[in-house]
Amino acid sequence: MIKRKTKWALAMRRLTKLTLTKTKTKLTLAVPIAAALCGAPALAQDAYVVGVSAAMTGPVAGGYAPIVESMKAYIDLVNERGGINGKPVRIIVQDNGAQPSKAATDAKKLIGQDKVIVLINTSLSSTYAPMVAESKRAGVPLFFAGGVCPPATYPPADALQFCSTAYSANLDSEAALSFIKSTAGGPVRIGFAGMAIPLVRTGIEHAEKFAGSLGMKTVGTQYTPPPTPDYTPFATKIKDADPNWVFSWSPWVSQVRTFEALRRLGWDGSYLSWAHLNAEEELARIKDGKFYVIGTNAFLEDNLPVHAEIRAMAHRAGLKYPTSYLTEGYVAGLVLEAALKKTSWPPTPKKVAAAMSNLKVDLKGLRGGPLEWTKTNHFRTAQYYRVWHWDPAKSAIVRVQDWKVIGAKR
Amino acid sequence: MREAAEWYAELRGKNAPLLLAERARHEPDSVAYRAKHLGLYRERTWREYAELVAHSARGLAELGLERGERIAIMGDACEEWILCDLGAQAVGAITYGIYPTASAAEVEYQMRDGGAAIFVAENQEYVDKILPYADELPALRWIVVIDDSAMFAYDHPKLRTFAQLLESAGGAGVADLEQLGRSIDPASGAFIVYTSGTSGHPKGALIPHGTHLAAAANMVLHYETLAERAHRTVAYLPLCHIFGRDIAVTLPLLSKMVPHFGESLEDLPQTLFETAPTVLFTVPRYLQKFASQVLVGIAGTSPLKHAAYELAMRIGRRHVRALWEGRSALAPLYALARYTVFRPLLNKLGLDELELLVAGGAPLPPDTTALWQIWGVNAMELYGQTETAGAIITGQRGWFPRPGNVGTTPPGWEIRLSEDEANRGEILVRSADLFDGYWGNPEATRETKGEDGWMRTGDIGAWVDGGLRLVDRARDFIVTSGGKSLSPSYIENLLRASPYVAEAMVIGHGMKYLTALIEIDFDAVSDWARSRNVSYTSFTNLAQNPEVRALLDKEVARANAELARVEQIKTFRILPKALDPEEEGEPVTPTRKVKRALMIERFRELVDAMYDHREEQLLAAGAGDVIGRE
Amino acid sequence: MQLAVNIAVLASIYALISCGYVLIYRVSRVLSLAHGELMMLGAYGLYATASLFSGQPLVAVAAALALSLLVGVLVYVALMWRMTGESVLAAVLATIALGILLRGAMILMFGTQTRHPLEELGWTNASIEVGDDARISGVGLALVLATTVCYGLLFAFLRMTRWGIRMRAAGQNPLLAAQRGIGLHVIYALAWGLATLTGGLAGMLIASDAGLESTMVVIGLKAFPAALVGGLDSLAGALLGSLVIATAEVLMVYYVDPLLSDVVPFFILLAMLVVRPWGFFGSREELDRV
Amino acid sequence: MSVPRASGYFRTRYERDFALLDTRTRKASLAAFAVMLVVYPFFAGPLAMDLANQVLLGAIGAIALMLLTGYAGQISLGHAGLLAAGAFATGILYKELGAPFWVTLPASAMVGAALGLIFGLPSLRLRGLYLAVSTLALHFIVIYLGSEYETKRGFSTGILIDPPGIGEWTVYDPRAWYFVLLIAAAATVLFSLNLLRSKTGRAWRAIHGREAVAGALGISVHRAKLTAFVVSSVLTSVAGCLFAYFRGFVSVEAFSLFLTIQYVAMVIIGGMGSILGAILGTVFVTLFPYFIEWLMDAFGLTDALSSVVFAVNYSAFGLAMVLFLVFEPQGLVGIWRRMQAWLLLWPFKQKPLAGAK
Repeated sequence: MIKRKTKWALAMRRLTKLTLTKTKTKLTLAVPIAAALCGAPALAQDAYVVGVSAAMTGPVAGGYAPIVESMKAYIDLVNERGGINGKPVRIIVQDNGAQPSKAATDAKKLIGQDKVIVLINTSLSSTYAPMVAESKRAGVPLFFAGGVCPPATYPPADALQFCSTAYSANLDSEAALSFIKSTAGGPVRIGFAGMAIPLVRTGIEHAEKFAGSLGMKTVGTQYTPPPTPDYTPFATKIKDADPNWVFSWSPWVSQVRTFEALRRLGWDGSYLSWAHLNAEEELARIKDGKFYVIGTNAFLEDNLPVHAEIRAMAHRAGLKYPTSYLTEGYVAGLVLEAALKKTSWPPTPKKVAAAMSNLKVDLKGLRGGPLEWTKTNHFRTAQYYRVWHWDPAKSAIVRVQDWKVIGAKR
Repeated sequence: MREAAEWYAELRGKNAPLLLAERARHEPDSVAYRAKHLGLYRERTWREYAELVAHSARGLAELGLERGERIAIMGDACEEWILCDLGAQAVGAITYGIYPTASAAEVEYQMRDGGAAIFVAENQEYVDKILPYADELPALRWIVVIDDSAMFAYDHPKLRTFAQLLESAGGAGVADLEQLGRSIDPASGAFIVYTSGTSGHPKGALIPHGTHLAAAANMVLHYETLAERAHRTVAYLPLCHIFGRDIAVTLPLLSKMVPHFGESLEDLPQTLFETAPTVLFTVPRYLQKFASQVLVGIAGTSPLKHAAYELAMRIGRRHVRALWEGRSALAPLYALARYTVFRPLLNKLGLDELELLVAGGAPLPPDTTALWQIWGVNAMELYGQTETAGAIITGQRGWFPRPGNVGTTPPGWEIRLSEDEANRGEILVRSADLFDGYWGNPEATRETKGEDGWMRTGDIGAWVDGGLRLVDRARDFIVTSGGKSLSPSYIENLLRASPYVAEAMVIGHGMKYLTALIEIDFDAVSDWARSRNVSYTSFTNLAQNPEVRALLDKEVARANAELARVEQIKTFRILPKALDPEEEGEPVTPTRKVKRALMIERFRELVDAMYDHREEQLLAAGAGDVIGRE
Repeated sequence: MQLAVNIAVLASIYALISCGYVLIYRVSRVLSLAHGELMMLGAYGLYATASLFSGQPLVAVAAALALSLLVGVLVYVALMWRMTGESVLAAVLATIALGILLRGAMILMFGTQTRHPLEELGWTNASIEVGDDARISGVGLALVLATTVCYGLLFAFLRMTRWGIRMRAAGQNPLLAAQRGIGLHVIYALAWGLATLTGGLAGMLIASDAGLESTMVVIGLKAFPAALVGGLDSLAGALLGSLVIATAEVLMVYYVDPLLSDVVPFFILLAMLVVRPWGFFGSREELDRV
Repeated sequence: MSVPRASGYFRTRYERDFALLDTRTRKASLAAFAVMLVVYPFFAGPLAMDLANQVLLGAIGAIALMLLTGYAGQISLGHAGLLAAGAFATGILYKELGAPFWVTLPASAMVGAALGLIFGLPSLRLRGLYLAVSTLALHFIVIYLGSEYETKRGFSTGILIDPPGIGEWTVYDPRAWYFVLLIAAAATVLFSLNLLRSKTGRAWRAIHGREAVAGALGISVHRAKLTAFVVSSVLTSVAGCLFAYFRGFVSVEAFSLFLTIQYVAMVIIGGMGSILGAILGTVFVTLFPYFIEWLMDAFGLTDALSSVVFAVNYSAFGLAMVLFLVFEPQGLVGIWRRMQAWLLLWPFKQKPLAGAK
């Protein structure tokens, strides 16, 4: 009797083993669906889980994907060095393709399913609203890393929104116009150009006002619709207004094509535009001495020690982007690392928000000074600007203005 | 259930109009029947039914119809047919139906024979059949047309519409009907049913009121469920036939069965589908037709479905065989087959809720019965005659009886097999409720009814396993030149079991071997042809197609396999045209029974071609014309 | 003066794009909403051939044009051929779907970075003076010339060559044309080929002027009102329509509000649809056939 | 006259002809489906919940478009514009007047009705492509107005809207939204089905078939067309309003032309002339990108192709549309009907008693 029983048990065991190995392949396929649909309870949290919704792909990805890749590569380095407070950081990236609806879904999924402790947005400003809405509902801090900083991060800041991005519509205009005033050295007839999207229009309207306060004469403002086959008609109007300076704060394509159209129409004034990720490349392509870019991130040309680190990191991570594109993401990585370091284990969204509300991050020279967040200021207390242009004589990119600080305490 | 004899006696003292009036008084608001009109099933309660009949009676009376006069009704089964019929009965007239498929000559014969004063036509088609003779028939006073939608160009002094007739009646109610009913002598003739003999002119059997009710009651006693539960049935058999009248008129009066009339006979499949009858009385032809359509449909279905059907059939065959043998059947397995395959299959026909399916009027091939039983339909056979006045002589009963016999007699009825030398085995019936006599034909009456109270049926029977088996019509035996006496109907039924065969007639009387004339089932064969890309242009063209010939070769070989050598069909011919009872001189009765002699005469060339007469001619020449040829 | 030059350049762009709409619509009664994508494909084709045949810019341009023609024919053979007989909506939707597919495929292949095919070819976009106070870019001039040449050739082709006449015949009465032995599928394929060729050329020139990135497709849609205002089945109409739209746009930018330049073409289109739905030169009875 | 799907259902009144559910099987399966819908949120995770909500919301818009295009035969490419109109009406009223949802919802519907009238006017003169183009033009105009508002009022990153609520109770939990949207979608389905059974619905089908014949039959073609546009637009605007509340924001970027294409794709892929088609199409189009991502995940391609997920998705969507148009012009509902017919005809391939007499 006993003998038979053991035999039977053995057979059963063999049988279960067999079925197990057979179903294994199916299981691996089935588990993700089940998890996706039923939201299987997240595994016991063993890491700082960070959720990113970014324009990783799609028409505008060129301006955002490098930031996320670079930030991820930096966090990978952090994890290799032993993580933060002894725990690894897990970054979950959702691609929103710059679509608001997708961003909303991402946020829901990241908060509800992945139980992230902080949300990161690196995408077009149109994706902000849905993510802000979700972050508010769930009380999870939202960190803008790479997109434009929304007004809610300026003082008095929203408790949950933070921003480390280089640009900010109003401060940028002020810095740019100050530069123009100091460089022009005479009366300035200024023209403005930008893409006809709400964000840019708000920025430029601020610049128009600020120009007046600096005593400049605004001769014209020109908005071009996002897809435009020919910029010449728009440039013609600017040219006919006869400015000696033009300031453009827009997506790169709009800035550079307005400039090129102006040049082709025979305009020979100076043109200042915002230094996007690809600014360094583009300066070298355009090679125009009166084409200036203003920005807050150091250029590779500045050749800081940290640049070597970035290069090494890019090499290790096998990033496809030119190294000059990676600065912004590296900064975001530094900020994230600092914020999580101040968050004790086990982490909660609340702890992260608290940590971020009182943060000072050394940016290793990538910006003019440290990034500092306070209870009421989630942008930074001081913003530093540099200006570059292509020097035809030297046949190289040359810095024309070193870090100039503008306080952002208002 | 009360004593049979008692109930019979009670009914003998009544008549249908009276019974209707009583029913209308007892349950005025229950549904008596439903008739489809412009897509809707119009429900008629017993009260409405009785009132309509009362209207009809008064309308007919206003047309001058008197007690004892005859009225003829021609048309497919429909609501108005019954209203006319019962209305006429209520005024004491004798009604008779004429087969909707009858030829003009037959119509004329029956009109003269019956001497109807009023001819009721269902629609313009039947008016056309009577109009040419309308002025030559001395007795005919009125022609009433039910559906006058195509009558706009008709202008004849004798024409009336049924609607006018009802209108003129206004105000008649249940009480009037009851009064009329009470004034009728239950022993007087209620209606005549013309029997479509396979030889000679049809004879009209006169059936009295009470007799009919008492006779039909034996069906209610035999099929108990009719009185136990409410049932839906479909009335579509010709009402001029006693069986059709039973189903549409008499049995509903005596039981809880509710008949449904379709919009037209052509829509029968749809009527069945929509009403899903729980009880269906039918004639074998329909069952065979439906079954063959199903088989053709299954043959052309997708492989997976076909495999499922085949599997279910295997289970089903074992199941019914076990049922017949009284063994425990493969119940769970069969239930699975039934719910996954057979029920959906029957559902397409509207037959999935059937509790009782009874075929009568002609022999049903056992294979066909078996097939329906496998599909889960409680199919069985009954045996009756016009002369039994609406009663059945025998009928199978119970749950899935084994096919092959026509069952046992209902309570109060007796049968025995004749032991006379001349017609040994002839079935004789005795009951108090037999027909009165043939209309104007006392000789024939005497010959059938006999003097000992036992009525001759003309059918040869035998007892098998406690049930009656019909062997053949008395004079229909084939004696081959080899002296073998064979029953052609057995062989014909085997042939008819094929879905592709509509009609088969075996020949061989005085011949060395048996041959057959076969009419193909046009629908089934044309479906088959289409599925095999066999092109054809007409019936004749299809019948002559070599591939069709090959198909039937196989079917005949299949039947032969079940026969003894002498019984086998040596060769056969396919009829080049469809048999049409409506055509003058066709060798087929309105009920599609084959008239043998006429058939052989009509297709003489085909028959001759099947027999090599050289040998006989040689022998005849050798012997000289000593005997003389019949 | 500069305004006139601007109008000429913009009108040329619209005209060069919209003649593709007209060609396809005229022959097969289908509106191709994949035209913007096919245009962009032409531009990427140039970028690809430019890097392939570096140093031989003319060869690269010729190869890119041939490629465009081939793509157009392929689109018909692989997809639109199957849509014959389907409803107009289905056919239009098929082109939309094709557009989506192509756009995705192009992003897959070329990424989202801005490309500069002109530099790849080794040419620069010089600025040329016109008259006293106006200038035109080299590419702009090329655009005007290309449009002129294209329309000239197309007019000549449709009026004088055997295939051109067949094409018109197929457009006017496909049934009769087929009965006269004209191979409709060949004609349709040819129409798609030519339409993609002109569209591709437009794409190449625009990309040379402005760089190439995946947002270019929208420009295809902007030329759409031009084709419709002129009359969807008339080349002359497309020319006139482009001129009207371009003039309205340029004047709007200069004198009123640049923000309106995106909407104005559609206002003109709506006005046209209300007043004269078949456009300037379109045939009136066509309306019922769609 | 429709024929019931199973035997034993005879009609004694003509009203039965228009019954939405005829057989017991259908009633039972619908009840089972309803139960599934009700218990779904208690088993679904956050992503699945959000997807379900998206589908429900999308279904309202898709049904609206189906009424217009699939039944009345009027092609519209202005669907995103109409959604935007509803959403902006809600957003503006909320921001400017702080209007609660029971004000914004009817207001959106009214804006939709007005726009429907305007969108419908060209249809009186135009047909087919020209009509499509005119509605496209209107799309641009609505979007232009929306972006003007956003800019002028400084809501450059979109208008934020608080969750709607009655008294203390606010709807922001996905599960609450699920039931709200489920009720809205079910109401839309019922409303549409009933409308289609009515004189209006029959008039639409008639003008879809052939306008001249419909006119000859005494149908006011103009009125039928305008009603179609108005009804469709009202439903769409209401969907837009719900979108605004559900997503908690309104911005022009959310209503691109691609959204219109997605809706048209829902209608086409689902199958023209079928409410069920609209729903199936919505499910397909909404879940398709997630399915593709999941597929890439399952094959371990996500890392390799991470930078091109969008492009792969985009191409796959285009490809799916092309395949549907070429190989299954009847759409998903065609497949569904074939499956249903396969089952309904079981064990036959065709109706067996066609020729029985």
